[in-house]
Amino acid sequence: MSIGLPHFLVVSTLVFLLGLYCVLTRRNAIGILMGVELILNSANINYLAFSRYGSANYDGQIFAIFVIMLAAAEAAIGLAIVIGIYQTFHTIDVEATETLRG
Amino acid sequence: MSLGNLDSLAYIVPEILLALGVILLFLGDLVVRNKQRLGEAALLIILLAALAAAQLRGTTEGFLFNRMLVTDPFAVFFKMLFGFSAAVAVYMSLGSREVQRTSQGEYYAMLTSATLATFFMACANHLLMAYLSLEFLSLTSYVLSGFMRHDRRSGEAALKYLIYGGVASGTMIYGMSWIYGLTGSMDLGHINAALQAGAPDKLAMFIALLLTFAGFGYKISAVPFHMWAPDVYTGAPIPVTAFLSVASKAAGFALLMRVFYPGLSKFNADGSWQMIPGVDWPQLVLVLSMVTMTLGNLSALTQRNLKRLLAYSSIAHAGYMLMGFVVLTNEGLRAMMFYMVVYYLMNMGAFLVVMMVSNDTGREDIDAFRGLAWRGGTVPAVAMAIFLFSLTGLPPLAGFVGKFYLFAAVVKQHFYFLALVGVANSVVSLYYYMRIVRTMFLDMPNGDEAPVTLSMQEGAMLGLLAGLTIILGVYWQPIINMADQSVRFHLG
Amino acid sequence: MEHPIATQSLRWIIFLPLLGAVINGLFGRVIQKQFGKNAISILACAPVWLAFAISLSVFFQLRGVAPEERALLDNVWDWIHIGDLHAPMAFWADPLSATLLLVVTGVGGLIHIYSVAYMHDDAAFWRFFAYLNLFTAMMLTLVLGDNILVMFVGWEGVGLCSFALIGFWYEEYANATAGSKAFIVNRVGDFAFVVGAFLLFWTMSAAGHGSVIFREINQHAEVLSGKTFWGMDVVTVVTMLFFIGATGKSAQIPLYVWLPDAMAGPTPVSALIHAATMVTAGVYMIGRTNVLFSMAPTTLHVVAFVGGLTALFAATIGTAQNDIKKVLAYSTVSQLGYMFLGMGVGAYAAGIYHLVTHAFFKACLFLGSGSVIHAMHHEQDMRKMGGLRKWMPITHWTFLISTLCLTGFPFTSGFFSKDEILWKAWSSENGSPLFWLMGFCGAGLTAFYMFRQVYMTFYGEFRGGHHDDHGQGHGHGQEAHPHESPLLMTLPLAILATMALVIGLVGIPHSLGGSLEFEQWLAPVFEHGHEAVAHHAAHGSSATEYLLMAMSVGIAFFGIFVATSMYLWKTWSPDFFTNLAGGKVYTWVYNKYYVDELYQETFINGTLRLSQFLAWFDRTIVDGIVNGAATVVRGLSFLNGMFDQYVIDGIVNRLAEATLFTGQRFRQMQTGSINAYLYVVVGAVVVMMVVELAWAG
Amino acid sequence: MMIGLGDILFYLVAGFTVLGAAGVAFSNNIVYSGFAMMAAFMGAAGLYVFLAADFVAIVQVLVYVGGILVLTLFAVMLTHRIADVSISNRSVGRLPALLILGFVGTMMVQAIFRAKWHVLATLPEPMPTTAGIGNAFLTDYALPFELASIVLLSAMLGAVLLSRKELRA
Amino acid sequence: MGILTLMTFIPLLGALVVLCLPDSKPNLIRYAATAFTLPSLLMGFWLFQNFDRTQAGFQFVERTPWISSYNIEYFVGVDGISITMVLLTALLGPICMIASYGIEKAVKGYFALFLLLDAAMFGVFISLDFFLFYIFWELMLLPMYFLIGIWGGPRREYAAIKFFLYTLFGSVLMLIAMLALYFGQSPHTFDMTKLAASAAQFSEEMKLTIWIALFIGFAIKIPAFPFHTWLPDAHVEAPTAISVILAGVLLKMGTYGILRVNFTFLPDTTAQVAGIFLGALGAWNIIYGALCALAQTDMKKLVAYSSVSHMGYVMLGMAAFTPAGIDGAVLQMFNHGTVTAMLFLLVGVLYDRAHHRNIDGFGGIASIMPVYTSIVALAFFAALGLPGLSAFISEVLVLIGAWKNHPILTIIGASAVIFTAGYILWMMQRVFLGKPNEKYLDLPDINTRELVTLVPLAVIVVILGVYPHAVLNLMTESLHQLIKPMAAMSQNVAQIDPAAMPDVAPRGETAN
Repeated sequence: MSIGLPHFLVVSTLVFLLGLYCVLTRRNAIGILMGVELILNSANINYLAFSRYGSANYDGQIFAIFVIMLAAAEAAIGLAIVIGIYQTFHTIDVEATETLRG
Repeated sequence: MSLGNLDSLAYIVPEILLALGVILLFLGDLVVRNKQRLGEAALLIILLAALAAAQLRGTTEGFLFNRMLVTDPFAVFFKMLFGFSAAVAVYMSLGSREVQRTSQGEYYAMLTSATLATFFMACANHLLMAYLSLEFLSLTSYVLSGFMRHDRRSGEAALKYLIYGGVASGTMIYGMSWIYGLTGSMDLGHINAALQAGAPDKLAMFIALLLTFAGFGYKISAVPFHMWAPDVYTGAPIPVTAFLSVASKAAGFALLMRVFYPGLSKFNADGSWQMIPGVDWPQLVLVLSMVTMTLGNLSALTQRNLKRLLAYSSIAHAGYMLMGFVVLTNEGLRAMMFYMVVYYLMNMGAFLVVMMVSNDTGREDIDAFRGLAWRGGTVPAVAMAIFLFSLTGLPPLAGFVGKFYLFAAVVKQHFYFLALVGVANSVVSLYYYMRIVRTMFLDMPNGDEAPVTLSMQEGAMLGLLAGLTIILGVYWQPIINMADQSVRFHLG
Repeated sequence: MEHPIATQSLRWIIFLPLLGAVINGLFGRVIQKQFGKNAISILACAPVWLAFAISLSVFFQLRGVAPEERALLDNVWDWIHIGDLHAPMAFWADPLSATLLLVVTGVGGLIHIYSVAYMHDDAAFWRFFAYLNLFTAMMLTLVLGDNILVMFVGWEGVGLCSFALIGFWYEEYANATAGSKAFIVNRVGDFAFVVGAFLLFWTMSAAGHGSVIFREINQHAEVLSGKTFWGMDVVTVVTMLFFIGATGKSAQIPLYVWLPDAMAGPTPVSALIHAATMVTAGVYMIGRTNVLFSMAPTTLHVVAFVGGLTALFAATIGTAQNDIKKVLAYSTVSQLGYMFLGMGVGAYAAGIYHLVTHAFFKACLFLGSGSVIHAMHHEQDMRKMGGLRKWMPITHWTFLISTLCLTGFPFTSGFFSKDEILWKAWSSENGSPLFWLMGFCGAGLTAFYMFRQVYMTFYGEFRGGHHDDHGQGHGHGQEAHPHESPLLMTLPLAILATMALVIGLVGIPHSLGGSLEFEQWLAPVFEHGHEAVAHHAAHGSSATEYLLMAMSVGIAFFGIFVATSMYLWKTWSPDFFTNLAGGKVYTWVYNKYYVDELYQETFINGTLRLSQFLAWFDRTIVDGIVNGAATVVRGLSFLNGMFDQYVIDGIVNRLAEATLFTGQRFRQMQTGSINAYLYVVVGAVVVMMVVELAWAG
Repeated sequence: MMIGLGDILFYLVAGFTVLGAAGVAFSNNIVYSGFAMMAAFMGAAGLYVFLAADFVAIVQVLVYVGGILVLTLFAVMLTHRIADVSISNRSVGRLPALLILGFVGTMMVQAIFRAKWHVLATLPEPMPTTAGIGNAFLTDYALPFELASIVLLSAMLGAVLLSRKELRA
Repeated sequence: MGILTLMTFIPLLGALVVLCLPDSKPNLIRYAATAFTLPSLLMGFWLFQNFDRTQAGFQFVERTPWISSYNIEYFVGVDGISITMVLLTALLGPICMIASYGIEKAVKGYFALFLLLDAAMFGVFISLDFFLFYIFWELMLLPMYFLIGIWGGPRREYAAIKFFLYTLFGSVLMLIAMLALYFGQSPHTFDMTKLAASAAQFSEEMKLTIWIALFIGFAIKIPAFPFHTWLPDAHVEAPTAISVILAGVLLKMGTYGILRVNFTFLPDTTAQVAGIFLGALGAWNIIYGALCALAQTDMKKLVAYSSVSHMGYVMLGMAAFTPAGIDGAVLQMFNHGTVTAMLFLLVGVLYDRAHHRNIDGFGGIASIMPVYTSIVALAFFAALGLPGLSAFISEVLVLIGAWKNHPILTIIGASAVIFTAGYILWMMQRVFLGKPNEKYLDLPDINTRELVTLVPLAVIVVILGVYPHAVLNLMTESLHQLIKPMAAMSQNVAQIDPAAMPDVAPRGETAN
């Protein structure tokens, strides 16, 4: 069987599932974010595959580019949050942070 | 009407205003010393945008930017709603102690950005625009909810929100990719045409819808995509919480309605909607609606933190609003839109009171409200009672009218069971709303609570929101008329 | 009777005492303070005597017209008029009610006068007369009521007054209890009565003649024949229910228990309410509805049997009582039994006749006993009396005369009325020797206990002064012995005693050369009934009648003889009876066969227990079930919260909360809660897929 | 076309991608996960090439591998002691996750093969896409393109804001 | 502006005015609040004078479009059924205001809420638009909640929320039923005079469902078993005047609603299916309430359960479908309103003095407070249905009326006369009779203010006992019109149901 749309879709599905698996099982925030990136990639594979097999325009490719762009933005913010938290609390006494719990 | 890029500019004046405002605020932050001024500027910009949106009422409807966007009464309605709710959020922020302790300049710029995102969500006509605007809103929301970096809960909230949002939007675009694959297009009109032309595979369509719904469901905090909401609402600054619970949720609904109605359902010439065979989303959403309101209410019952309680309440309200969504009628949509207006008023009001109490006592739990009416806070207590009764859905308050229209839409389509679940939930919700009222009025202060004071600005806003809540409970003809006229999608 | 004579006089008979009651009730306290008790007395007595005067005029007005036209109707206003339910506030006087009118106002008036003296020392003098006047008004309403509902107003109204007067000295808790008991027991009867009325009304209504007005009921009573209700004859059911109502009001088995307790009230009250008037309401009511009763032979048998049984049963109890009023109370129960016996055998006129004569002599007896009690400073125990004859001659003589009447001493009124009943019990179509026998035995017992009372009270040695352990501190001055009562008390006694002697003259039977005038007078009322009972020409001969008469006189003398030998001559010791069967019989009788205790244990405690159970049921079960929904919701919420708290937050907060932001382990950045949340999401999505698949098939 | 070779190449690239993803998912060390992710991204880029999306493939390499991945690793390192090499990336609830996802996967694969995808009758020849994409950005997609700039601006400033030390009032 | 509108909205205006008065002058607030209830009372007199008793239809009708897009109107009017209730409300308003002068805590809030409540009560009774009705119906909840919750007894919070939850539960069901009715007809309408046609279009099952949904809403208010358990709690905790309003007016809304809504809209369901059920519930309520009352030790609870019992008569009478029954039912609503109002006022008088209501904790009050006791006696004897007082007429009418179709139920209901006498006399005996309790020898007798609240009611109780047609005439036309279809239908059912119909007459002879 020659390589066709389903092949790509299956690959993307596998990556998607692995991303989900990551999200479900990881206990590390960065680990989960990695899972999210996998999901986004799997979606991108789909877009490009459909773009290739299903239409004659650039819709899918452009969508993929936007996904990549937004993934970057999201990663930036996500990591900023992680670091921000770390930074803020790195400086203050650890016991004090515990009492903040409302 | 389908316009090109340049011709379209006239129809996105509000967005342009906001975009300029965002840049202006970012720049202003660098030069203006008194950051309150920036807040006031943001308020002005957002109000201007809202008014500009209002100016679009009654103008031509059509596709903009080569079918990327659409302008129609539906979009205009939501833009106004977003504008006004963002304005209230900004107004609240001006008086919020929490916000005052942060980098205010950027804060207002971010809030304006988020508003801009919601505006685009209201008029997206393309999956790309939908995704882009949704993600834009998400990104700004992450930042906003993590804004109080001295507060660990705020950071935790932002992180949870981000992860949740990332997963949800990832799932959504995966689902969208399947829709694209099944229909060959990302333009809602074309998708609709393709779906009507041939029955797509039911299973694939279902999976696609389910995955897509995850993104919207997360924005409107529908079960099971709701679990970020309590944490984020608790952790974020109160004005942001208010914004998230109203504008962000309404934006999610706007997009949801846009995608699922003109995108995924068949519109008949006589003004009725019909399910496209094989695109069986109402069943799905029907269940979700019932589960959402039930779970939201049940969880709210035991909450002691008011923001958390209101978070669960807002989940429940998403469930109520979904009732109007599943019936596939214009009445349902109109009821949802009307409900969003009243929900905006009462929820904003409730959060405003929470903020006032929090400002004075530094606490948000229910004990901070003990005997509020008897320790100087009579006006906020009464206003809070009005908002809570309205949230419960008691006449003669706006919340009742909203629920009334929702139930009416449901009953009209003979979804009696759904209506029954809805009213049962109203009763359950009474219990926890009433617990707050009870604490404020029936319990006496211990004496160690800080007194609550009322400033002019807060009082004015409270009066406005409470007044509107009552007035719309008695005479709502103009709003329902507006909602009625706004249930109008441009289909090309 | 079809065309009663319209009048406006009847309303005044009721209105005057009512006015007295209202004035005394609302302003009595002030009047008494301002103008003294005499003013109250006048305000109270005058209306009753005026009413008596009007009653007399009514009586003579009726006498003045032909027997079949003897009916007056005073239609005051439309009280209730809905559909075919029409109950005007209207009053009706025919020979029967006119007779009762005279009794009520006459005897009532005398008792009013007597009370002025008897109650003179009571602070609540005004209140007493307000009640008494109200009672008179209510009794008159009962008597004059033209329909069931108006009659019921009086029926319940006298009950209310009875309640108030029994409990007049309410500071004594037992008196209050007795009042409530009377009212509640009466209510049991009332319940049956109203049910009977409903059945009657609707049955007639179904036949097109729905009415609650007595004359219309009488007129159309024939439509009831053959109608059944749950398989039972409607007339029988209705009359049975009415009769149950009557047993309540007239203290018959099984509802007689309240009457002895009712003696807790002031003695004039006992005389008026619990001897002369109210308790006879049941008899009167049967007389009023005699047409129906005549259509129901079964009921009549029951009435006669219950009446006879009560006559006998109460008489036995009466033999063992030591309280001067209790003896009279049981005597009243017993005599009421005779009246019912008369009614039950279809001798309505005889029953009513006995009612009238009884009203006089029993009122006289009660007032006499009141006089004694007054003199004895509220001592009621006969064992502490004796020899009062010396000091209280008038009381003694009147008491003795009345006693003779009551025992049926030949040619006293009691003799005529009782013998008429006994004769009818034997001879009427509904009668039977058994009924006669019960009455006969009762007569002997009556003679015994009454003379026992007379001897214990008025003869022998005075036993009062010796034991002062019971003697309540004699208010003022140490009197060596009791004194005769004042004129205001003795005069009514004398009048009543006289009346008791002479009233018999209106009812001398044919066999003794009389003309039974009384029966003729009442004939228009009862002719309907008599016709229905298939007019009985007495099926016994005159000879039998004489024999029976002799026997009843004989048994009365025998009773007197026994009493005399025991209590006057002391040739016999009463111990013979008290020790009978090892004293058990006496104990039983003395304790009134423990009927009170039986009722207490069964009905009263049963009801109370049921009510307590229901209250518990209400609090826990009903409230519980209805609140159960709330509990379930809260339970769900709790589970939901538990899930959040332990399953989701637990994973997190234990590990993540502690680890995420604390100390060295912060670096691990664990976010367990998010996993758990996401798990829920994905799990839910899977569930949705499964559901969808199930749908899709 | 070299059918055989293309197929083998596809399977190689696809395998590389999936293995990389599996590495991300199953590795116990977050640094290893990071590197596995790079493999997955590279593999994905390869797949893009197969799908005739040369421009996207390049963007993928540049942005993902060059940007996001580095950022991620930075974050890992920043929040941990650099010396601490074996940084835990523990997993919980693997079995239920596998079961659930196995079910979802089965469904999805079933759907993939059953569904009537929107497919062109004839596959167009692969062409360089850069020009076309650039053109689209300036015509049809001008608005998203512009909007993206504001999104990025906000995101950038937001990220800065969140990661910088708070000025305590 | 018509008289009904004025009656309703003057108290509302009063609430606003009271809110603007200074806190420092409680007496001014009290008098002002009372003054704002007086116009309604005067207008009540005027209505009583001018109401056309020969008409069955609605009078003093006012009609203005309100929300035209949904066909919601401001549509008010009174007929024979509602006029009595309006009069009752008008009467109890000022009385309760005067009875509330003892309130010291947050006087302004109390009277403002009370006036709001007053307005809402009027609104319920005059509304002819179902939507408007519902609004007023729910509007009562809010002030009631606060009035019980803030000014109530020790367990006031529990009682208030219980009251609120129960009632809301009922009313939301009503909301759904209301909507179903609304959509049943084209053009959609909430006009209560037209909804019967709408209901007729549903299937039998649907009709029954709607009937039940509506009924539950109203039954909770009545309160019918098993939804009654909020009542004792609410009464025990509520301040006196609120108890009076609660028992005097609010409970009537339940039965009024059934008449106005269930009976009017769904006559055939009511007659064919629900009648026997309603009657059975009524009979059960009567004896259940009476027996529960017997076991109470708190005077207010006793009176509360007596309300349960007395409202049972109303249900039984309504289920009778006979002129006497229905007239008796509505008359009973009015009479219960006055009698129970008196009872609660009286219990309040004692509570104000002794600060407890434990039946066994008194004794001999009659000697200490004679005037008070005599009014108590009048009220309680009225409650136990003493002939000559108002409640007797209504109870007897109910029982007579109910017999025709439900003889067994009537017997059950009538048996309560015994228990009623039992609990009332037993209570009176324990509290008022016997030796005066040493503790309370110095209790002052009833004062003038309290007398002012009680005497008008006492006079009404007596007048209606001797001349019930003063009120009956108002209602008969409307009520007989109302039951006409049901009376015909229930006849047929009764014939089928052997237990429900005595074989008193062959079929052909059955008249009316």
